[in-house]
Amino acid sequence: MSKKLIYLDNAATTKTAPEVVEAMLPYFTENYGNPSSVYEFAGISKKAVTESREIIAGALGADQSEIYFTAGGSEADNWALKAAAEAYKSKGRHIITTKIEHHAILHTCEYLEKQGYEVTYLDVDETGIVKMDQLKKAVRPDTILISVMFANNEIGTVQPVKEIGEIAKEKGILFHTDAVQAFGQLPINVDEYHIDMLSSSAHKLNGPKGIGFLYIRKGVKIRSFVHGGAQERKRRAGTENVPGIVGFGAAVKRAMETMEERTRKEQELRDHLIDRVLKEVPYVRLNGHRTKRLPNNTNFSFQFIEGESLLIMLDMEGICGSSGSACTSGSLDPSHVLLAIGLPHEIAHGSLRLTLSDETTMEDIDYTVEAIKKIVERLRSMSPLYEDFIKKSAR
Amino acid sequence: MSKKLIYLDNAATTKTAPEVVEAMLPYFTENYGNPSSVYEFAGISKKAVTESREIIAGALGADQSEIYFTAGGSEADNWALKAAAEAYKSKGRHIITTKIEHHAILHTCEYLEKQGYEVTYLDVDETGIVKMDQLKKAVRPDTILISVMFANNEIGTVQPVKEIGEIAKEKGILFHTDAVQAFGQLPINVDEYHIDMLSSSAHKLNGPKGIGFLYIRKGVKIRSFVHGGAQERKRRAGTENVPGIVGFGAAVKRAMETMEERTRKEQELRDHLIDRVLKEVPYVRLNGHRTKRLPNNTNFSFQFIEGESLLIMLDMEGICGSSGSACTSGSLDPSHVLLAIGLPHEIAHGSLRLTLSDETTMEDIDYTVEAIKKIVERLRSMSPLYEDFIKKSAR
Amino acid sequence: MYSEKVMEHFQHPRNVGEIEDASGVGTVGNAKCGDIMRIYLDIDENQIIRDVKFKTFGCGAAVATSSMATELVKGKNIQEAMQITNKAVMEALDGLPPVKVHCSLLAEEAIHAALWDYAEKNGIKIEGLEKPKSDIHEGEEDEAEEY
Amino acid sequence: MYSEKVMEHFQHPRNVGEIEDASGVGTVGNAKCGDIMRIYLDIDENQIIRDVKFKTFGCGAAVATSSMATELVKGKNIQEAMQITNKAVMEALDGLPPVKVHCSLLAEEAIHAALWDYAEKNGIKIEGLEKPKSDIHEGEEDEAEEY
Ligand SMILES: Cc1ncc(COP(=O)(O)O)c(C=O)c1O
Ligand SMILES: Cc1ncc(COP(=O)(O)O)c(C=O)c1O
Repeated sequence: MSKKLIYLDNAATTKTAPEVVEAMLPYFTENYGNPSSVYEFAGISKKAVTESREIIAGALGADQSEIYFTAGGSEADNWALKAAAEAYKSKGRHIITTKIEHHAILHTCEYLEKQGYEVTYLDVDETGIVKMDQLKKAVRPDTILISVMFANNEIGTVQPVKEIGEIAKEKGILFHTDAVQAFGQLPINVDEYHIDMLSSSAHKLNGPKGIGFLYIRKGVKIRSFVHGGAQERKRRAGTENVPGIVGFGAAVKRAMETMEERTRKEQELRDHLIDRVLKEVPYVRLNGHRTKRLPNNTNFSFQFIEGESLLIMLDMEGICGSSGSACTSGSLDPSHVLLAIGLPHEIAHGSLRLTLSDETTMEDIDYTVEAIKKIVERLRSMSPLYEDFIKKSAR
Repeated sequence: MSKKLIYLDNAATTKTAPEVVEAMLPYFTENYGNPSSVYEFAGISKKAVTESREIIAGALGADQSEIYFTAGGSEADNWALKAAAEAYKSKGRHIITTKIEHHAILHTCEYLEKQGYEVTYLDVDETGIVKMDQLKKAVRPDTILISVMFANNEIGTVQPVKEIGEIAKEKGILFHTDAVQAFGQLPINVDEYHIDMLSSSAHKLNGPKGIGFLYIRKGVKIRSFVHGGAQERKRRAGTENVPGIVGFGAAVKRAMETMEERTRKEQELRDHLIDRVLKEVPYVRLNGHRTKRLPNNTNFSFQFIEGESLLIMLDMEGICGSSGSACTSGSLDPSHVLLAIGLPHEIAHGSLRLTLSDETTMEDIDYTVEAIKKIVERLRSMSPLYEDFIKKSAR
Repeated sequence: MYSEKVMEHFQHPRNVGEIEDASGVGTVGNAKCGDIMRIYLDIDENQIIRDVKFKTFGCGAAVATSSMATELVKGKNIQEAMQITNKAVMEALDGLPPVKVHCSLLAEEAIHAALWDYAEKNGIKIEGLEKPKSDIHEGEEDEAEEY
Repeated sequence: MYSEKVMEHFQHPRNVGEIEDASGVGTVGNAKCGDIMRIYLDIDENQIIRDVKFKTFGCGAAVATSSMATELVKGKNIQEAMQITNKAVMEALDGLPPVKVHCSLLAEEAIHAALWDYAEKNGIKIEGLEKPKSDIHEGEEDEAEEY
């Protein structure tokens, strides 16, 4: 493929940064020892794992003993919810979450419902912000866990995490946040935000795929999700993915060092993209909050056209985007997030998410806007919905 | 570290083969797309994942749709047991396994016992082979699952998997085998052996850490273990670890191509090591079966001395070995496997596992034997048990 | 994901457009589900489909199946057009991913709906043709919604 | 895993060996648990520990704590030797991993057991010394087992 590639799907996954791969490489063929082994050679692996843990803990204001590596964000989410539900069931069986969580949370909640737990799914307003009054009312004596994502993967809306944390703390309820999209893009301090558990996944911040972590505050009693060997302080079995962990550490270091500069630049390009699309394309809306959104996220709905066609045509121009979450592409239903912010089905179908990286340029954005304009026009010219709309307007 | 390194702990983990790393590299910084995405760029990742799945399925005589990638052997074991237990609980709540399984199985069984399942732990004979008459007697109408490892990670004993599979099939019971140590070392065909589920982990066969798979025979109804996105035919959520999967495929390809030649050579060196140690070191025994053992496994017990001291001293000579399983080193108890084959505690404490790779040479083995002789003598000269034994013999 | 044939028809769809005063028009699908197809037929006095056009709101497969379906019916008489099943459309496109099979069904239905409209307008009965089930008008209120 | 000091004492343990006709011998620990320490004391008529030797079956930490404990008691009188706690041994070794703390306790006990033996042989009573609890003889049957 020598054709131009403009990758604007960084919420689905990111390029592993070359320096991250560089950091990982010695742990494949050279320092390949199992960190649990006794000999000195394995000590190199163990030290590397500890260093990564410290980098990550430092980025969150946590202690390194509170970071537990997993295979990714989904495992971290599953672990947090299932294990907390089990550990605290003598206190109660009620869990509070939102309608716009990732499927790793929602489907886990559905599973827990089948196991006899009760789940309240909070509504969000039209910008995707959780309704705080509903949250306060939802709290019951048997509520054991509140799980609200830090920032949404589709529409980028950032939640009032600190306020939620304060409510949870005041009521003595565990607070978990899925920070898979936020960690590395927004500053997070687990103490300041009263977070008891936090999920993250390396591949969303230029780290490798297949490695994540769950932060578990000291004192939170929680059982293992993967039983077996004594790794991760006996809480998560399995030979440590040493290169993955090292890569995650390197990615977090990089993300923390570049955060200010990087997100400032991304935000500028993001706003340029939003402004141009809203100005130059008719019958379009921006999904999510205008300012309380991830610095690299845009999400539009183009009326009268369908998202997949739009994606394929953008692809033909070398532009990678997504319609809803990549993970949900197995399904035909429009995104549950877009429905939750009140979009009618057929408008939800016409959504496009473009998520930037630090490699995105102004040229890329302008090229993309031109492509969108052309494609949207073309698809509308083929759309019976647009035909009806124009004829009706003409009447 | 410029000192000599003789790595004889290949049952704990292996060196990732350079060609495996080579195969993985393009999927970090170049073809980093999320396989679930729509655009062509992501199709490269998807294709790579499919190719790996096909290689692995081919190696087992399975269909590619029956291979589900996980984060490793532990997750595969947890998934197989927990999900089968849940899926088949209307039929019964009895599970049969052995006393010498890996902790990923044993601790999962303990967890299931707390959830109301009943588990029979079969005895093994003094060579580590499961007692087939006991197995037959253990089967009950409410037995839903038999889980017996293909080959043991400590003493290398290979089980009569085919016979076990036949019993399971005849009785209509699911048969799972933990093949983490066997896959890539022994030929396995899931149909011939009547295997319904099989666990494997890449880093045991010169693949990367942090990736494994569970084979699930078509028709076995089993729920998800990690809930969320629609990956892995909706059975295992989480963005695919593309480089890991590609590396696993490359490692399996390599293992299958080299199996005959490699294991023949390893077996030769293994037998040389066993013969010399048994002949030249007094008060020693070989643990496991003399012939029905993994081609690269040796496991000795040296009377009157303790394993960790032995390991550290070997380490000082540049030799990496293990005493029991690396994963169990968090514990002070002697290995449950060595106790199960009937060793008294203090003799189990004096065990040494040396597991070879295709890079091991005859020189390495001879050097190791000389080191063992010297170290065992030295430790015995410091041992009050040896002192007592000698004094008693002199009487 | 898609075959080359599907991609080719998606990129260069045949017979896109409208026919003014068409002999028959059929619209099927539902905006809620993300697929709407509209087929215009121009049928001469010998019941030959002289011309056909379509408009489609939907995914790549929906556009490609519409395009292929119009190709298949063009120049056929209405009895022949009735024989064109979703399977024929799929085969002509070298297959569709399983989740997209419903698109080909929609294409078959759209042709039937247009033929039904033609039959009704002309007061004739076409052998084997039933009144189309799916209907666009369910979704119309939402469409008009302002936001 | 271990501090440099521990590794140094493990690699070059001080005072390994036996003392024939020792003034006191103490053996503690249990082969089943994987740790046995035996301490030999040579105590002169002024109750000064003139010489000390040890033998240990156990892990790196067990060997190192035995070695360090013998270093600490050598040349001391028995009252001073009584003051040497497992904490003192650990500190002198720059610490031990949490799972290995019991080794330092064993070293303390071994000294006490040897002093008890000395006291019994000489019919004296040492202030603060209690009869040692742990005992090797429980494990002896297994040891002798043939295989
Ligand atoms: C037999 C056996 N099962 C399961 C495992 C667990 O595999 P992993 O550590 O890759 O999760 C291992 C290795 O540690 C093993 O040897
Ligand atoms: C908000 C959120 N949570 C969880 C996940 C799951 O992470 P992973 O795919 O790494 O398991 C994702 C990404 O897919 C996400 O965006």
